[in-house]
Amino acid sequence: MLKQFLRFMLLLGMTQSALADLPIDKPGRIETLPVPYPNDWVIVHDVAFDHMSVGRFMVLDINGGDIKDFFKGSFNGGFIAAFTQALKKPEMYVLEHYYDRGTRGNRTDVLTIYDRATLEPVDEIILDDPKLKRAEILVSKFVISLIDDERFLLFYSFTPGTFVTVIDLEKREVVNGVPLPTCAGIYPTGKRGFSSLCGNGSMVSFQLDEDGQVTEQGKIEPFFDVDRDALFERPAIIGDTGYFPSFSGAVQEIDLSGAAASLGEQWSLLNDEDREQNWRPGGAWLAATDSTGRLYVMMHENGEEGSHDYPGSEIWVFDPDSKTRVQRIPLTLPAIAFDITMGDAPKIVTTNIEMSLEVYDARSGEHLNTIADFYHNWPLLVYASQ
Amino acid sequence: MLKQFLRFMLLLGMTQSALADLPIDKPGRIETLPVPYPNDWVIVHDVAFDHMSVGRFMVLDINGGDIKDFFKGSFNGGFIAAFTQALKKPEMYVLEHYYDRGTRGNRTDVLTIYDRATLEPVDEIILDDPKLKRAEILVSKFVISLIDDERFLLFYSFTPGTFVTVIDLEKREVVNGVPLPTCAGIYPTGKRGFSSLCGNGSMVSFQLDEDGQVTEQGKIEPFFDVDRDALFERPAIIGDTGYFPSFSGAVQEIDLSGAAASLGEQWSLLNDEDREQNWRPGGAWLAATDSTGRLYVMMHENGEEGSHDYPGSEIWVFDPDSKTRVQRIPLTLPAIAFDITMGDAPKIVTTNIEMSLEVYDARSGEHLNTIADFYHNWPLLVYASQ
Amino acid sequence: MNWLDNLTEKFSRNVARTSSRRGFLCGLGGVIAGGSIMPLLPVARAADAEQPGPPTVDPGDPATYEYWRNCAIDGYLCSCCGGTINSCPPGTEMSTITWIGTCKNPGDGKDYIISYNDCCGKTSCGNCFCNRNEGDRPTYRPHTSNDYNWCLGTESTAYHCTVNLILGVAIK
Amino acid sequence: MNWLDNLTEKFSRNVARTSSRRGFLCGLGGVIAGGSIMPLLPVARAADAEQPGPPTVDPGDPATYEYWRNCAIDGYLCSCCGGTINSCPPGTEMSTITWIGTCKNPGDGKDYIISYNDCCGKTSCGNCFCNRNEGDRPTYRPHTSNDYNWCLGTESTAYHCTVNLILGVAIK
Repeated sequence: MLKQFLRFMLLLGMTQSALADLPIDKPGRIETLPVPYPNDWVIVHDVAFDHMSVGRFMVLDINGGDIKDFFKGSFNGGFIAAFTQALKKPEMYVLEHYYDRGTRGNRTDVLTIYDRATLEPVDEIILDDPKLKRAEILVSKFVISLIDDERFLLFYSFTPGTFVTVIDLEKREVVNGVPLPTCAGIYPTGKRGFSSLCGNGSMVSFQLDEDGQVTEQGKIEPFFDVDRDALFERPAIIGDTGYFPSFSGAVQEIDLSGAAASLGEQWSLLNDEDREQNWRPGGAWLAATDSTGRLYVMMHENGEEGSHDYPGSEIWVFDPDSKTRVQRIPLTLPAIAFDITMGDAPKIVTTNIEMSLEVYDARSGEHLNTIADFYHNWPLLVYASQ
Repeated sequence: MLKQFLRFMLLLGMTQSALADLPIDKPGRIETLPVPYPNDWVIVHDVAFDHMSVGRFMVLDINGGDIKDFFKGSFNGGFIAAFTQALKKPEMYVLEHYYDRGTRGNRTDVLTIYDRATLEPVDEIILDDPKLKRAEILVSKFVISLIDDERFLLFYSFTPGTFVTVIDLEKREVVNGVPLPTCAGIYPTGKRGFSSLCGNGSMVSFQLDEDGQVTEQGKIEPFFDVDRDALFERPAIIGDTGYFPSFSGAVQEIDLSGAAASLGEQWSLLNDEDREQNWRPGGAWLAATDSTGRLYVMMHENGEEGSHDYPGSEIWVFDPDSKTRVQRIPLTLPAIAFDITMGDAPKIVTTNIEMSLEVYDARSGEHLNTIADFYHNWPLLVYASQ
Repeated sequence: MNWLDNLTEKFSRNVARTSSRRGFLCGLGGVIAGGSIMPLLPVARAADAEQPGPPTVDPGDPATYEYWRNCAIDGYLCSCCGGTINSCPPGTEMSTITWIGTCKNPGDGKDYIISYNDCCGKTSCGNCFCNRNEGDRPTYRPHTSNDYNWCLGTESTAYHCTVNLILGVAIK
Repeated sequence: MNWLDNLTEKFSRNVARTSSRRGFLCGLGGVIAGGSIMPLLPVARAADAEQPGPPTVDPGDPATYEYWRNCAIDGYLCSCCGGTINSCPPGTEMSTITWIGTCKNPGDGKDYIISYNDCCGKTSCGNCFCNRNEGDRPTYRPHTSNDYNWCLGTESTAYHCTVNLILGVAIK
């Protein structure tokens, strides 16, 4: 820095004529992004709760020092869009809709396909079946899922009839609408299928054929009490096992490897002291995993009926094999959602209650960075970039 | 209050069975607004600068104590819409456009006509001439004007060719596009005409016939130096006279009563002391009048080149007949725009630099109210409701 | 809609960070612990009314977070948007398909079934965001889940604000 | 675009109200009086470059309000949006029709003609809003007026952010 400054003073000392004119800039230059994105990039959904017709997804480098370092680009998503991304091809999917007069007029539902490098929409699939309109749910990543090696994209439809719509991404068209009983959530299951949790505390499973038609169905009879201790519909899926936290702090394992889901073990996130202090899981996105398969759950103290959305003050880390807590990570500010980056140096990225992002080392729990200045945005859900 | 409280305690003392059930609520009730709006209502344009596709207009009672008292309703405006309102019929006009994919795709330009009582769009006029696309200008009320007893609506088009588009509101269609030299602003002039300021410091005028076609043109040869002391294109129009402040603090009167505009007197807003302190007019909306025809101009100290948009710390009030300042109104917080309500008890409503509104008695200058809590909005321009 | 009750935090970082994280400011009301049922502004409606019959009580300010009928609300209160506790703002349309909560009226001690109806067709109101989740359940039981956009059966599904209607007294 | 430089005020009411009202915070940079030309982060580009010929100087941080090329900017700086001082963020389109400013480079003392090109087609970037108006004139002289949305000649006119390009040295 000093060296630079001395050089600069030296230059100032020259006569002006000794300095060449700055070069003329070429117009029309547009940036592109490296593919795959580095491990430390995340995609953050700005839901724009007060301008829902024009939400967006921001591509951020969590190592950034200030906004010009961390902001890599953005792409739009209309009306609480749903988002998922392929890992085997450079495509990202935004399930959204538009009205031809902003918030009124004729509605067009569309799956927009973005290129990861250019952040341009490269294709769209029009979704015009009125009974298959997507559910607008603010914070569930499991309203949309890729299955069958990323060939089929499934999304949850709610009109309020309930369906899972099946899109064949190769054919770029809707090939099926699977009617659900009163259920929600799309958890990839077996070779080419999915499971959903249901309102009576049961779970249903479906396997599809190569045309997206249902070939097999399965069911787990009611196994939890929605009134007394509901399961969150937002599990962490580690390998083929879904870890579904309950409102009170239990974890229900569900094996998703077979043609139909099957019940695994149930265990508790809490010890006696935790129970005394009424620790509970909660938040907009409250469970995640990392490349080593640990289970992370966001927790708050003094839980009670209705506290399942409360911000979490800590993230607890569990070894799912031994079903023991291996770490407690206190958060600098309570958070409403988080995700964990992939790779050998995983990092926790939270959305805190000030709608800033915070970055923690997932191993040590150390606070690494705060990404703020989202003045007019709602950066609600964090997605690891791969 | 005490009486109410005693009654309440009495009721609590009754057995529960002595209290009747609260009545069942009827679904489907929608509020409507009184027409004409009271004098103390204003319409505020939330330009939504960071979500431009979905700006809106808020109808507010400036006497409100908190948000539930002052917020009367809202209607949308896409992409820095332009707004004007009829006084003789309950219509409000929003000049806007939409893309069928939010911020991309096919564009539709439209003049949307809202009913004042229901805040519903009751009609729209599609504007599909590509050379007459409206100018998107953030803060000029004079990009749109009603003339001929509210029969014709004119708006400024910029592609970057410059036109004034003429809409016949009775026929609900575009009837003309008047080509302009490099000029802007639409100031109603004479029986059925308008004038515009031009880039060379001149002014042009046009009269239209009953079909919206040009019948007469006039011109004021260059009368000011745009580089040395530009006139703001945002005058206060009092009676048939436009009062155009200049960047340095002069006022140019322009007579708009005839078929063509003609030059009036030029005078200064400043005395020697003001000049020493470098007082200048400035702001997003900096001039207005009231029912008694006084001229209000928003002023800032220590002006300089480029300060014409600076927030104003005072509003100065002038008697345009004697061309003398009759009052200085210091603002509680510097403001970027203001308007004045009509009627016998005019009030100044400012948009301050915190994007809250403040209300002052226009006679005494007394600060009356602050209307805040526009968390995610840009309530930039204030319109008196009539 | 859900989890968005932290907005005011963002704009009031100078407010003591030690204040309750559970209940968040709503409109101009204060932060109230979720369990509180003491009415702040007791209003004995029937006592002022003229019809005969036994009186009713409905304590509290509908434009606040803590008002009893808001026990499972999740969105902008229409009372702050040009509507009222049970009517939509001008130019919007009331959804006929809703989620349901059960809220205790601290005035008469009775549990009421409350229908939360969204008002639809204009961009978000933006005022008085409130989120309370007593009795809220996940999306697999839709009729008690406030995470959905319930602007359904309306011409436009664009969400503006939420009213709450009494459907009746809950049967224990 | 114009007059919107007060946003940060809204979110920092605890910041001393006595600070300059003239220049407003932009991104993470500080408030600088309009007239200041002292570079904060001197960067002598050519001194580090390898090409022969006389050196050039371009002092300052392009992502700040006070950077010299921003003397007539009005909008979001693309440097904070995934672009750079002279390139648009991914997936946007650069407008070919622009407004023009004349800005003095404090490093070489020369006046440069700067073209402010809007990047278009996505919703507003929202980061690093800057508004400076040196040489800005009203809308009746469009080519020096930053009050227009200059997303013109592009597929979509939706405004996202603004870059600034050197067109050449101004002839005195």
